[in-house]
Amino acid sequence: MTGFPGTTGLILNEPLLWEKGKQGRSGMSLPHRDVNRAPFPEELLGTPPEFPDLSEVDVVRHYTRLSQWNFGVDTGMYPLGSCTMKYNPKVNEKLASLPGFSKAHPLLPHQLCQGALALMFELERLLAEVTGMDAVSLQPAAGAQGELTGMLIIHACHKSRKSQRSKIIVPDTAHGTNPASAAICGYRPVKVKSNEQGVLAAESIAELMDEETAGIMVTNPNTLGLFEEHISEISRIVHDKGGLVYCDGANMNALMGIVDMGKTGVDVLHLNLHKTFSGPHGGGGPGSGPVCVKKDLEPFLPVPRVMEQDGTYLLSEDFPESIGKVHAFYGSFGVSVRAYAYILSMGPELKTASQLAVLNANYIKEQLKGTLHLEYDRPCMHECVFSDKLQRAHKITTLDMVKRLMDYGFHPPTIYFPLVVEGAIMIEPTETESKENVDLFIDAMKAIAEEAAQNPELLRSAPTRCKVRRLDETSAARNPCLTG
Amino acid sequence: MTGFPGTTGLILNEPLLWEKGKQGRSGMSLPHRDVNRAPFPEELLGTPPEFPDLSEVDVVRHYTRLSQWNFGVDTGMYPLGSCTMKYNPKVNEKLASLPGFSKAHPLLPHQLCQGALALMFELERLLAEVTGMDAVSLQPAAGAQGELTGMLIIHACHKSRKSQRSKIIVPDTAHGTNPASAAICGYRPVKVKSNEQGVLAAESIAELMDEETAGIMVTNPNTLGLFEEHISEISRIVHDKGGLVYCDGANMNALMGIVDMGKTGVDVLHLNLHKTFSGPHGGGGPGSGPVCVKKDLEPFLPVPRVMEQDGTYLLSEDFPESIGKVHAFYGSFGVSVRAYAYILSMGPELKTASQLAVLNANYIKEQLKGTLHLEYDRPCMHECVFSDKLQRAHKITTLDMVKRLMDYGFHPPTIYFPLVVEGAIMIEPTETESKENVDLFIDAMKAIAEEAAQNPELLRSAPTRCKVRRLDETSAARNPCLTG
Amino acid sequence: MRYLPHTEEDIASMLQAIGEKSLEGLFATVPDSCRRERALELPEPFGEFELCERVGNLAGRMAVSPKYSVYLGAGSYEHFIPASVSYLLGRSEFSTSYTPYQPEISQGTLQAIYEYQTLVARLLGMDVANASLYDGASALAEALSMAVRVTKRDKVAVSSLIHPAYRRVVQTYFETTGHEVVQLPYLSNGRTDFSKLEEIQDLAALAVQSPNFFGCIEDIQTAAEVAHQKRALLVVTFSEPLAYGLLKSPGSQGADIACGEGQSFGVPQSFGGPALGMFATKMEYVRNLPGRLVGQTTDIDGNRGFVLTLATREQHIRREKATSNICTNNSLCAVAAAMYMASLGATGLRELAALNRDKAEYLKRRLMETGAEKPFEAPTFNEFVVKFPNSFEATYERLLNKGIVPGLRLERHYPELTGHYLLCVTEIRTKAEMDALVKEIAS
Amino acid sequence: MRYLPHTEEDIASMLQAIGEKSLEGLFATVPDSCRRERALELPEPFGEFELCERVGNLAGRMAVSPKYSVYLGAGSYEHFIPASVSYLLGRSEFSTSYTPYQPEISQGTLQAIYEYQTLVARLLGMDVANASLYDGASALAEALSMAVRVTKRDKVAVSSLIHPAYRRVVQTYFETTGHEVVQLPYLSNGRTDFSKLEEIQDLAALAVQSPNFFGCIEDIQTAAEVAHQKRALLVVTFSEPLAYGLLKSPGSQGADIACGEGQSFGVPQSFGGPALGMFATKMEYVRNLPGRLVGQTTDIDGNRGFVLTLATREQHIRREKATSNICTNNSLCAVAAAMYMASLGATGLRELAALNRDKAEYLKRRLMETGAEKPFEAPTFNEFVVKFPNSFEATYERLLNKGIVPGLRLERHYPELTGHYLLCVTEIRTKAEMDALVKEIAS
Ligand SMILES: Cc1ncc(COP(=O)(O)O)c(C=O)c1O
Ligand SMILES: Cc1ncc(COP(=O)(O)O)c(C=O)c1O
Repeated sequence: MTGFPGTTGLILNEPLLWEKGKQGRSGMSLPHRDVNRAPFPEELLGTPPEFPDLSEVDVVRHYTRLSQWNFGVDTGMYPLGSCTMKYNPKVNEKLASLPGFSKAHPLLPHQLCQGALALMFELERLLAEVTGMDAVSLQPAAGAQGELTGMLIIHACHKSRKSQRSKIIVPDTAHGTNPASAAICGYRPVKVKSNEQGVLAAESIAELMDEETAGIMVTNPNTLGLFEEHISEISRIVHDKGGLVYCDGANMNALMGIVDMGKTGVDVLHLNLHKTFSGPHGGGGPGSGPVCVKKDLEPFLPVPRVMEQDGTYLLSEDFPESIGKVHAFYGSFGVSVRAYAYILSMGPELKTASQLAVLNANYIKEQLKGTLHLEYDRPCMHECVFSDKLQRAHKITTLDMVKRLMDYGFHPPTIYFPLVVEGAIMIEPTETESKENVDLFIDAMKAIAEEAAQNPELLRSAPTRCKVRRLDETSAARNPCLTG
Repeated sequence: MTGFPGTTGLILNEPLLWEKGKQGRSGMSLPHRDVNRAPFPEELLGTPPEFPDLSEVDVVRHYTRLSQWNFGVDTGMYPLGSCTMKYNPKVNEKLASLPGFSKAHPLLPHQLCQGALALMFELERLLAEVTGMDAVSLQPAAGAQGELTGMLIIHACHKSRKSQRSKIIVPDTAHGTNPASAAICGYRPVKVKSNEQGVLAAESIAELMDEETAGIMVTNPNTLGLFEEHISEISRIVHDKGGLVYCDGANMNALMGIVDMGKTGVDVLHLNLHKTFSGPHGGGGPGSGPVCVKKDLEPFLPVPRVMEQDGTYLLSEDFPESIGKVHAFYGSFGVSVRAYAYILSMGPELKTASQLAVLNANYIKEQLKGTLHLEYDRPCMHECVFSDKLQRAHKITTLDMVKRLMDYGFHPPTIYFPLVVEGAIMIEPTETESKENVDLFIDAMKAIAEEAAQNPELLRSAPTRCKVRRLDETSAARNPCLTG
Repeated sequence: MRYLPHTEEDIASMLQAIGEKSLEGLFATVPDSCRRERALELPEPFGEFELCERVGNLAGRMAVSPKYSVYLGAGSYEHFIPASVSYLLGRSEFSTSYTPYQPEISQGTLQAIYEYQTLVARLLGMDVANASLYDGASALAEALSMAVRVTKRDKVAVSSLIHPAYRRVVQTYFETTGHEVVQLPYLSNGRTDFSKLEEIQDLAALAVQSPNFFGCIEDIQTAAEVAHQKRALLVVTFSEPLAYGLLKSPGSQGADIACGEGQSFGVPQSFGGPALGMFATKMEYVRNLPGRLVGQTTDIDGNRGFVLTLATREQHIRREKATSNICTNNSLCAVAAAMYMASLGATGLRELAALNRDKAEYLKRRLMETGAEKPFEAPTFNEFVVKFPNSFEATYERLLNKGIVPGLRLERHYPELTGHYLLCVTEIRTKAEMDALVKEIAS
Repeated sequence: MRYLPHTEEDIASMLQAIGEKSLEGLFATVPDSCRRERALELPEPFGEFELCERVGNLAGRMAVSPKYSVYLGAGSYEHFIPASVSYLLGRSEFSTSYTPYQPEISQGTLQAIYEYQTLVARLLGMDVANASLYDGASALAEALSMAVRVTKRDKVAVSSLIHPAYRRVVQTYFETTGHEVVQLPYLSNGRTDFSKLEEIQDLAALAVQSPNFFGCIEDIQTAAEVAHQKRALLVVTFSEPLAYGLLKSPGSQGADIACGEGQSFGVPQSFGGPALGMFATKMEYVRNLPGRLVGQTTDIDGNRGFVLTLATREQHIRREKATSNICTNNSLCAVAAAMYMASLGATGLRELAALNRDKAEYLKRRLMETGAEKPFEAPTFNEFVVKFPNSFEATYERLLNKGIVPGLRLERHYPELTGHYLLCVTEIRTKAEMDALVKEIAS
């Protein structure tokens, strides 16, 4: 295992917050009290919650220690499939935290918040250019909410056409959020299988598409990392039956500057700014999931919308057909600032980013096939999906292999997704990993496959280098302990 | 070893900078070139130095990984004697990096830098108040330069009095910088022994002090953590012989709000803003070592000095007797900002800080004496000094014990200093360690003393939890490899 | 380009290993019909220096303190965030990691979220809190959907004193579901009128906000009785959780679900987002809870550790039958809130809440002296409604030009309330600022 | 107080363990004669909010870009620092640790400094560099003292085109030593005149700065010949190390010691400090080197690691016989410089240096068009001297009011140079800014 980044070193234990602290300590100072105490109605007064009192150094050490138990993109390669864990530029953090943005109240009179409105307006135009769509709303707070927003737009569109539809076609490769989002607006997802190439066959859509069906949700590239080659044909079929095409654009990192989503027949698309456009993932969020639509769906976009009137920017509610609001204000503005900074930093090189993301993925695919079973042996886009088929002989599972990968100093790929591949190992390197890193990762996977054959126990007992060993998730779910 | 903070976890190996990278990569962008290339004389043009070309993510990961091999005050208790490793408030970092300060040119016309001049002026007044001295210069860049400045002031004072003196009295307990600083300005340090109480006896000074002697350098509290009780008497003796008293005030953290350095007879004093006044130690610096003097030595202070004239602040060079400059500009202004912020945050509570620093030190002294040999069993100030005398029976040295302490999750104390205590272990907890932390540290030392008796090999082979095991310092010095 | 590490040689040798001649070749599976006709029309790449200039100029065109005194609340609150919290949150081990699917390598995030869940549950007096939702508005929508699931009924009653935007988001989420949303009017004292509930059958949930949109503190006790009489769940929502540093917790007064906006706790206002959807409920409903949950467990050596748990509620397992479609949540905002609550402590929380209330009361009193009226009698926390004389329209514009934003016009949201303004005062508004405002208004 | 964790009970129980009744009692060994007569007269403690306001106001009263265009160099240079460097440097494992006396627990600092030493040695073309000194001025003083030690001679010759402040610090350090400091005049082309050296005997060192204080690039080759003829060491100093992205390195031209100011490499100007004293020399002199050194070694398992080494030169071992009194150095500034050099790389360094030079040449040319004169012919890097017509005095004041600081008056430092100004142009000055300056001057 020498030559790989993983090793062990001194880290510090740290109890839970309320296992430390003493009443009367203080971790922050309050502004000076310059007014008298006002009487407060007895009957409304509660007992203070049981928060521990800590000093500032207690708090700083607590979270400094916790941070060192975490692995982030800044720590090393994080090839978590479908999540586009690319490098998050530091300057974007600096810009998002400029007081003019971070301290801005969302309800400022428009003449007092021109900077933020201009940024939102410009970002919408930039995203339209990158996707090939016509109009954009930044309001959805993450991809899943973008999907819901898109579904509601489709629903509103059908309604405006006086057409009642109850179903929506969702491929078996779709991300779980797709059917979940469709369900929220009352659509019954109809599952369609991908063909032996791992993509949707036009025929299978033709069979399912009817006047009862609102449309289809395609992810393109799909979650097998494959481009839906027949998308144009499929769109035609769906449109012919009066349906609409929704595209889950979470994987846009493969296609920037190459594919025109509009041309593929997509009517509604969502983007994940926290993936394709370098927003940091924050240990689970926040994200941002703008929806992009073709002209004829623009009236249905969420309100308010940012408008420009001879140099002045305004927020307008004046869209009677709008689906309404999905966020209290305008979505994750702070993430929009980062995406805006990222797009301006990259410019036309966004295309290069996509090309290199796809290069890295295909390179890994070629180097590891044979070592790991490759379910669909064809050119992939930004990610490639293997399985543990070859390792089952040694009673080694995908889980065992990725736990071992931690000891080698890499974050595991996405596992057991997409569901169509049994024991899936979904690897998305992204463009910000150098060839050296990618080669090290490949060598690690090969070494692990070797260990699986020679010394499988190494894998089953992995990880050994992390702060904790393998955790008991079953009993965690059986008798949940969710608060301390 | 359970119950102690030290444990192990995943950290990442990282090669040397030039072991990675590829020509043509770039870790930062340059401002846009908006002018033409100008011809550059061939004969002056060199070949570019062999720097590696790295991408931004390479650089970020390199230093993120390196940082995780380090132990700082934010990681845990750092009782490094004589260094006052107290908590460094985060707000001070924020304030020091305000563009108005961090981007300020030192030669701005005075009307364009009033903010910085006002801060320096006010800080000098605040330090004068805390020490009881009359005038202050912030110019010395660290404690040792403060000492040199002080010695030069003393030298200049004697010269102005037409008195030629060649010697200076320096106690055996003095920090190494004291004799070194004295030597630079041509003084021959005359060593004086402390008495069996670990402090200077007036008699021994009386014996040595003569008209050949420029004065004395006392550290108070001294490096044994003891207050020089006879300082007033000693000052009188020195003054009577026309000498001057220099006080190394690096240990001022014990005395704020309690002792008036002026009253003790001190003529010149230096402070370490990076210790007493919470400046972060930066892995070795930068520091700041202001000199404080009594009125009659003010004319000799370094120039320029900050002056106030009806509300406007100026820099004045108009001090003909000044020793001149010790820094290209005004010293570590950035550290001054932090000290200023710290003093304003603490206000009169600086006294409480000193009381609690002394409380922590005496508490450790009482709890550990018996476990470790306490050289001078009397009330200490901000630190206490033990030795490995009791452990020698087991062939265990101070070094062995502190290496083991790392595995327990603490930074070692200062060791083998002061030189007057053989195998010294010099512990300065500072006031920002809670009783819980101090108790844990005490338990760790007791456990280690126990191990020294029961299982000495554990100590000799320590540390085992750090990224590297015990390092070979001898061969490092014998065949130095200082560049890669 | 500094974000793209590949050199020409790297690309060449990787292409060779793949057996492709060019980068374009990698996209053979993309039909021409799908390709862009023209290259991306984007500005040339900005260097970091020019980028900071450009974005800095935009940020410079925003009205923020200290240059401006903004008395706006209404769902976004200007509270002081200590430098320690911003620093810790910026440590990239927190910010550049993702959902802790692999617990052994994510214990930092997991313990931090477990602690967040615990502090939120304690603050709201509930059994369990989730790992965060997007914001207060979607949290309320999720709460009402959950109540529908739990009670298997399809009507929800919503106080008209719940933040207008939250109610609109509920409308949007419910639009296509066929579930009915009934709005409850408000009383002259600035609290919700529950009487209308009488005639409603099959009620799944009653939702009230406290402090409500007028800043008034609702009578949760009564709301609970009314709701439980009808065997409906009581959902208590909020936009200013700091109020619970003083007020009785929703849980202690019978709430079944407590949810709302957590931005006040260490999350920058950031023009409205990212925000923090707080969501807490009783243990009996935990399997109907939307969003992620962190639970405590042990590793094979018996050491304490934390994992994501009860995932069978979630979309990646349950797909269309999931309790919610949420995947990415607002984790980093939750960690910020935990850091902030940890820094405050119980003692600090109580005192900070009192300071907000007392400063607001001070301004309220001073404004009354200028002839403004206090239309609603119910006690308030750090926001309150004031009716200004008609002449105020002009004053409002004058104040804007002086760098003061004297609250929010209510008429847009409540047409009957002409001349009514909602003002907010937090701990960072000084007496001096407030006196200046009063002086301006009086003049 | 948030920085003081002790509660009343903590204090009580600790005092009891010690056997003291009160905190005051702990100071029994302090005689009354030494005690303060009155309590500290300091303002009441500022909360963080008020502190930020107070210090923020001071920072607001400073002339910095982008609001001001400052054409000052003269030892402090405005270079763009990428956010990545500031972020990394702010990680508290670097900033809150101290001198790595205990190597096993300090490998981060040690490897970073080892890399710094290597990059500096490569930049300057020397064998070895130390871990940093305070600033360029004290670095020069240390260099000359070292030359005295090495050569056992006591005269040093110093070019009058070395930064005036550096020369004054040398004076201060040498004042009491009895060593003689000879100043060398300058030639009409803006370079040092070495002729005066002829008559000097027992020369320990010749010191020249390149680029010198006039921005002119010195003839190091010749300086080396002259110095070595006299068996003296050549000390090459600098205030703008970026120049060595273009220039031949001091080492390649015969320098025995190269030292100066490293602030240009990622260290904020910060009103002059903390700065970064760079110091490099030949291996043969390493045991005479001032300051700390990090060396590579192995641990007992044979793994690579780094330690402080050759400590026998230093004050804590050698006391009065040490090569220097330095203890705390400017380590974090050295790490900043390493991060900055690593981010630039060889390619970026060359291009950045060229950009500085080319922008400076542009302004120089444009100023000549306005009738200003170029008194010195020698080639320059990013600083140059200009003689303005007498009318310029007024213009200077006008420009200040317009937010432009058009360089440094040289008269104060060189009385003969009335009307002469030293201007600096770095990569962050745009053509537009320079054109505006020229326009203003011409008008
Ligand atoms: C393909 C795909 N679709 C949708 C989503 C949901 O996006 P989010 O997590 O931002 O809600 C994801 C992210 O996990 C995804 O990978
Ligand atoms: C007692 C004492 N004096 C002087 C010094 C020297 O101060 P500095 O390291 O800032 O030069 C120190 C610091 O190590 C010290 O502890």
